[in-house]
Amino acid sequence: MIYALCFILFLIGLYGVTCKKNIVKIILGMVIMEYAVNLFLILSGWRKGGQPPIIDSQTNMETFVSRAVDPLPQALVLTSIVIGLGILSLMVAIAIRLYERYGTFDITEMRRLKG
Amino acid sequence: MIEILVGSFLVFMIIGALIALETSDLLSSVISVGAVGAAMSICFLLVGAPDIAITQMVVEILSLVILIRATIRRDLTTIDGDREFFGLMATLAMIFVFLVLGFYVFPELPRFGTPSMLQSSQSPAQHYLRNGLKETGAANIVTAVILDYRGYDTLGEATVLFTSILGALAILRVYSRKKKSHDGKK
Amino acid sequence: MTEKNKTVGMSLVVQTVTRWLKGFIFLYGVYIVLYGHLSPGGGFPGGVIIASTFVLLTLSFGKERSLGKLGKLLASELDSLGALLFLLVAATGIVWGGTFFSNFIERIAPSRHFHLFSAGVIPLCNIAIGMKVGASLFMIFIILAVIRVKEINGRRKLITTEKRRTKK
Amino acid sequence: MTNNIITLVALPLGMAFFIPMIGRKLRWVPDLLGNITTFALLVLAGGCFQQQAVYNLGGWPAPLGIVLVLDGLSSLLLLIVNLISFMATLFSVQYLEKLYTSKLRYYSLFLLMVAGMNGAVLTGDFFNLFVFLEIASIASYALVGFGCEAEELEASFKYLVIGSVASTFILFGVALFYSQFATLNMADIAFHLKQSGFDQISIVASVLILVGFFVKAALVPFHAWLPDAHPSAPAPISAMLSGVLIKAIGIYPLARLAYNIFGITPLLISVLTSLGIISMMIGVLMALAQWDFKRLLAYHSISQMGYVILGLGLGTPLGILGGLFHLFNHSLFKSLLFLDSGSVEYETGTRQLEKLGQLAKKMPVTSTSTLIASLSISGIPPFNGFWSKLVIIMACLQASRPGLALWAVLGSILTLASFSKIQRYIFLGQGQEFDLEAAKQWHEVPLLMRIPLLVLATLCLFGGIFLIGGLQGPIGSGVQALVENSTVYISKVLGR
Repeated sequence: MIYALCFILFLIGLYGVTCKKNIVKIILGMVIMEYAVNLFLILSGWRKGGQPPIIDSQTNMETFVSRAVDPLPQALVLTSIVIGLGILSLMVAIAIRLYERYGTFDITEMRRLKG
Repeated sequence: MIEILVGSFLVFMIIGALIALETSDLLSSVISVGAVGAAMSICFLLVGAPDIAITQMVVEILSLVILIRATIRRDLTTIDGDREFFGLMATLAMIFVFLVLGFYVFPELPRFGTPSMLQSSQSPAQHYLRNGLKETGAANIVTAVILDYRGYDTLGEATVLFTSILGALAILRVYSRKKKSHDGKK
Repeated sequence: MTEKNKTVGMSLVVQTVTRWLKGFIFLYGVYIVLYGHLSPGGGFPGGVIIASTFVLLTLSFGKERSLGKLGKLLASELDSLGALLFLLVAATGIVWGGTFFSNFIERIAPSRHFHLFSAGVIPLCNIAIGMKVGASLFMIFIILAVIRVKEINGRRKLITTEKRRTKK
Repeated sequence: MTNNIITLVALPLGMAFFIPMIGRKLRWVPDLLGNITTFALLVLAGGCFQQQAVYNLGGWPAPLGIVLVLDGLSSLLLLIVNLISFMATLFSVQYLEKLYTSKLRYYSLFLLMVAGMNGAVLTGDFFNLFVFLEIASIASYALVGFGCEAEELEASFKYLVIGSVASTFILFGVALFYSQFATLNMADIAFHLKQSGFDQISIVASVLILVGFFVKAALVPFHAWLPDAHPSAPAPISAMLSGVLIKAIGIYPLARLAYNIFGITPLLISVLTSLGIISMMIGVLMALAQWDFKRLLAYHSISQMGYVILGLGLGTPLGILGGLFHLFNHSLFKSLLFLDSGSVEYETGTRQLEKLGQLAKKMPVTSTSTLIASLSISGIPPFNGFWSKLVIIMACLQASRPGLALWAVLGSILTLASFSKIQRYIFLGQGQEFDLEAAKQWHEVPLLMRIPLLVLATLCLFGGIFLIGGLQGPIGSGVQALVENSTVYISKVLGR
């Protein structure tokens, strides 16, 4: 059920990317898609009654291993957040430049290229 | 308990995402994406991922600042609505296919709260939890994974950031061509 | 750039709060970087927090103030330097540990757990990443949101997107 | 030996970080460092050719850490990538000097793209594949928009949006695989798939990943970005994009996944062959209608990728041999053609066929090399394109699919037609808007730009010899890597 909600969020992002005219909204759709995938990864690593995968000097290793959540998806999501930030900044840079050229954020008015 | 909390945050996120995409005011749509991100950050905190929660929060703030300063301030005229009819239909058909795929798949996924790492005691994640401190010396297992077991990924990640910033610098430079050599392509 | 009776940035309240907070935020970022292997955090979020200190300075005081502290050129050099340092740490693993990215310090001399100087190369990597991320995100903020150099009638012109406010 | 593998990724990364630090002061440094780096990479890749190795990063055994896998297929791809990138950097020196600014960012992005491709080709880990794919893609998005003209930015934005949606699909597929098998290692996933068979999640995950790579490889229903993106970039970058990028992050992962990870099935065979035929025909038909030199070439890239996928999708050793050999040949002649278009643009300042003419006398090297590449791409003997197309057609016949063979021949004829248009308008005759006055100042390009043209043309002329030995020859080890079933791949990587 919870995964299905993640998937719906992903589809909303996809809808934003493919259907919207405004460049800013396309960027936001992209961001939402990435959120959905990140959230899915993290949620898939959660375990019932889980605790963060961080040890301190009082931790009992036995209970830690039997209770900590999956650390690997968290590492992946950290990487993917950064990649998302990189794509976002490049997109904003191109959007600014396109705005300077065309004076608008409307993508349907930038149809010099066909195909 | 946490299922219900996470589920309600997810519903909130879906509503926020819809508002962000459908509202005609760009500033409020950016801010509602910010709200979606903040809700996601709280979700991360709930499911035991404080590292990611911190990162998500700060990245969120920075990207909102960039988005607002760089795009919204230039143009607040509202361009709204969808692209042409055909594209919309194609997309809706695609989304429908994905929905069908989704409902075909999601009952099959492991139940929420039973991560796949529990399937076998040999899985890498179990190994990290059990031996991470011993093998790498880092008490934060996520850091151990990021910088030791999968350090190569992190090198890639740093490179992605470097690349995109170099790309943005390249895209935004003033003089891009030495002379107007090529004429307009129609 | 600025005329005498004008100042850039936000209101006095924001400026005062920023003056109080900037050191704490910066220190918090450094803490997050240094204790990444012991507590939640690490090079990346720490770097973003460090960058956001400068972003806050820029937003509330205008760009002269923050660029005086961390210039664009210097940020770019730090960006490259951080990335190179990270690569260097990884490559040193070949020499001492046999493979790329081997945690050679931890292999040679296992450290005391839960201690600041533990976990071998991980803190070093965190510092390099923090430096790289901090510098590069500040740079991306500057180039995307603050400075734009435009060509107008064949001459370069600096365009800022800063709000100006009259001083009373 | 084994440390050479990581050097293939680490050296371009290090140089890409280093160039912006010192290139600001000394203007000749980026040129020099860029060329030295790509040359060193070519030497290293040559040393790795036909070698087998598994490299555990950080010393962690396979499912725990990330593993790099060098086998026949990846070493072939490495050789292609680094050969073309050396040629492209050699060509860039003078080309950039005349047309573009900001060399240091150009070279840095170029090296990052090369590093991304090398990393993506070498890796044996799904998430790492995604990361390096993103490095190569982001560098290419930026390089497509490098000229900052309106059309280029638009093409770049389109490419960026479509490309990152595809990447997100791939990431989602990887996430589904992780939620199913708790591992990211490709061989480990192949092992689990073999043991438990495909259940619904694996099917959806593999569909998502395959769709993502179809977009990256620009097969026809997913090709919308390519005809805009490839012509918009500077010519050496177009050569890289068409010549190697779509192969290294599109075709190569597809082949690897289809054969070594998922295991080839009749359904996958029919999907791949039909995609191949559609791309082949639609690409070449669209190319016939183009009047922009580079745009025409870009459509031909789609068409030729159709041939490669057709060969790879047949599932027989002969078909794979044809596909891989055509991939190798395509990278030679298509990058040669794009470099030629670059030198035409360098001299004349335009790439519209109507405005050009009579270059055969004025630019002998360029026109000869274009002729060779055109004949090669159209499949005229004895050039290399002929041999690979012959092998693909023979493989179609051998697999008793004569219909496919017929389509392949037809596509080849149409290719010849569209390239005779190029010869007719640019080199031998002249276009309607040809301006005699402007043409008087056109002459041959400088020496440094001629060298790559000559080298690639020579390789096109004699490329057929790489086929000698067939399945035992130089290309054969790549075929070997694919046809051996996934058990061999798994035992090579995981040792079980």
